[in-house]
Amino acid sequence: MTEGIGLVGIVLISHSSALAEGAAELVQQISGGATVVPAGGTEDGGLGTSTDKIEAAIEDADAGSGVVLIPDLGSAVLSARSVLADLAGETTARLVDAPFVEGAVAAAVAAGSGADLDAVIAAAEEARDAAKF
Amino acid sequence: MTEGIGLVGIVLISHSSALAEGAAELVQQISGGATVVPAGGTEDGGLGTSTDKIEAAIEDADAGSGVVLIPDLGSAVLSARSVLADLAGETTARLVDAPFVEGAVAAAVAAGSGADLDAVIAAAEEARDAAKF
Amino acid sequence: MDTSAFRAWVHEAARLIADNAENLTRLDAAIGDGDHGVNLRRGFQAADEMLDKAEAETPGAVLQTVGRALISKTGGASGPLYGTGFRQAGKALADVTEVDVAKLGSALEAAFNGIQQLGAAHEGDKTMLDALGPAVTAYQVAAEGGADIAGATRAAAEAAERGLAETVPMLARKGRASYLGERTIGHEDPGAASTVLLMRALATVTAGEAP
Amino acid sequence: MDTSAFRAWVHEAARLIADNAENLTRLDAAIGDGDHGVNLRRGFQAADEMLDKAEAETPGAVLQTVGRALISKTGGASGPLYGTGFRQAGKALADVTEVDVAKLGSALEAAFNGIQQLGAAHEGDKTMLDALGPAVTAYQVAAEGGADIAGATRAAAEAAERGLAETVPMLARKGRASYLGERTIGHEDPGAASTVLLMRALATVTAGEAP
Ligand SMILES: Nc1ncnc2c1ncn2[C@@H]1O[C@H](COP(=O)(O)OP(=O)(O)O)[C@@H](O)[C@H]1O
Ligand SMILES: Nc1ncnc2c1ncn2[C@@H]1O[C@H](COP(=O)(O)OP(=O)(O)O)[C@@H](O)[C@H]1O
Ligand SMILES: [Mg+2]
Ligand SMILES: [Mg+2]
Ligand SMILES: [Mg+2]
Ligand SMILES: [Mg+2]
Repeated sequence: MTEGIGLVGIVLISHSSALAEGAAELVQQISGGATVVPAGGTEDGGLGTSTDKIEAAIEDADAGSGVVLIPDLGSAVLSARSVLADLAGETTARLVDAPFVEGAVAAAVAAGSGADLDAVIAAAEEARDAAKF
Repeated sequence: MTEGIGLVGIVLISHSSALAEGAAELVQQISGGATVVPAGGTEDGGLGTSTDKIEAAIEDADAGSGVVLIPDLGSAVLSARSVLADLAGETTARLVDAPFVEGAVAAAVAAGSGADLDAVIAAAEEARDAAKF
Repeated sequence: MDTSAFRAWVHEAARLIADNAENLTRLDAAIGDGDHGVNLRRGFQAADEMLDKAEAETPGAVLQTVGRALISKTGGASGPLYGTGFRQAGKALADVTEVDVAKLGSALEAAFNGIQQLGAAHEGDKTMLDALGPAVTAYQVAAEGGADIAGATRAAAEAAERGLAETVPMLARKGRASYLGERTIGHEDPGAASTVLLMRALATVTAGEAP
Repeated sequence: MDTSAFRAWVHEAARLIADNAENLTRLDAAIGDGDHGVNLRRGFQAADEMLDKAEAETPGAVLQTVGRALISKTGGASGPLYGTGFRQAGKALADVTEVDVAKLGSALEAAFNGIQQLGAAHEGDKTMLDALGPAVTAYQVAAEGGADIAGATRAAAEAAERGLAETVPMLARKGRASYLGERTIGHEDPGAASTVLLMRALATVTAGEAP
């Protein structure tokens, strides 16, 4: 990974691979080089989450400054927590309670500006309160 | 349209067709028959919004009880407003300021339970404040 | 219960879940997203296959292998939940090679606590815990009353079944069903229904009746 | 300005935007999502083609056709914004067939108001309005001072250019650039830059210099 070195990485955990990939594509446009990795769908491409995909995405997104995980629905939270429990101690990944698309946009912009993990998490969380119009 | 008759319809307006389609697929699972139509990407499939797609999606989603439009980013709001300005009077479609995925889920569940337009809008708006964990 | 008995439990559970997958999915279609049977069949099939290949020479290792398989292969919320349950149960068994009635009770309790902690649900929220909670309690009451493993697991399976029935009037407060609010009243919880199958498989195997 | 002069304006604008698309995109890459040139080139090309096919027998009809094309074909925020501007300008011209200096001024003002209303931005927010606002003001000052259309549009183009320069130290408060906050300081706003091109095209055409 040459891009995104030193920047916080972002993993988008969704029940749908299209949803995760579309969001990552959109967000990558404005992420200023921060890595955004989709982890969507089950292993066979169905609707659901895959802890293997999540684990691999965390590894891909990790550029040495931590990783934020943004889940779409509640059950993605459970999958993410299982992964984090497994990696305990060996990862700086943190699960964030933020709106999926809006949180991803805010986190990516913050990460791209070189913000640290706590600041990226705060940006994602604050997206909840931002008005669209 | 045999499904969704009498139910509020939902249009998901995104800059990415994958994002809109993935979200629609996810939400359709729990929409109890309410119609959820994606309107994502430009006409040539790039990142951006298309007022033609939005207009067509509103028509598809309209089962006689109104339509809610959920935009992903601010500029989707501008496209949606242009469409609504054109349809003025001839549509019951309403633009909602809600988180894209979470608002869509909440709106779909409400619509599927037979809620009216105002109640579906309120459900989408309240999704902003729901905790994921 | 020795290692092969635990393997037999998993095998019987996989069989029961495959046989009842349609019913689980039907229950989930009413109050969730209609995939619970598909999810669990996939998860338990993977667990069963992984066990065939794995060393897993203690009961604890068997349960931990099953837990890992369920977590990584199930695809729905039930995967991490049951998976964590099996893993915590496996941990509770440590290196024991022959599990007695008390030890199995502590493993079931560890499973309940693991699921409770991960999912943050409480009994009454219309989840698998509403079948598992009564099952664990009934098991312990039976064990304290002198029942053997067969008797205690039979009591657990029966209590799970009653717990399932009690989910019908409940309003779902956790998981995807919670989105539907009032509309969940009047239906069995799919996860409680699959917990009944797991407990029934355990009772069958400990009664020496597994095919 | 008659109908064919308005058609010439659109054609010249499309040409200028195509020629400068890379620069617009480069500006947008710095503080947005790097598509403004691509968006506007697509939009104005569609507008130019639609005009070739359309009846559009009055200046107002020309502008309304352009507005519709920009709204439906541009793909970015600038599409609905410029599109609404052109449509409102077209409406302001009503059925007039020969647009004089005062009428063109009221059309420019209607464009500004339409964009302002749709996007809810204010001057100083680092948007196209920061070029268009000064342009409209300069046009009106010149017109009131007795300038003809050529003179007033030249004044407008020059003011747009100064407005663009003034966006450099501004912090973006609207559109996608607003996500970047402080990082937008020190860059020209892409929409203000494209407004300069539109005003320059108008001045060129009214000066009788269009190719
Ligand atoms: N937070 C939770 N705690 C305990 N059990 C839960 C929780 N969330 C969901 N469940 C259980 O999981 C079941 C649904 O599983 P499944 O359909 O496989 O997952 P999903 O909801 O992701 O589609 C529910 O019926 C319920 O029993
Ligand atoms: N709300 C708004 N009001 C006025 N102008 C705006 C607004 N939002 C964006 N703009 C203008 O649009 C330009 C960006 O256009 P473009 O890149 O085509 O759209 P997008 O931001 O959707 O990619 C900005 O440089 C700015 O001048
Ligand atoms: Mg389900
Ligand atoms: Mg599911
Ligand atoms: Mg742009
Ligand atoms: Mg764009």
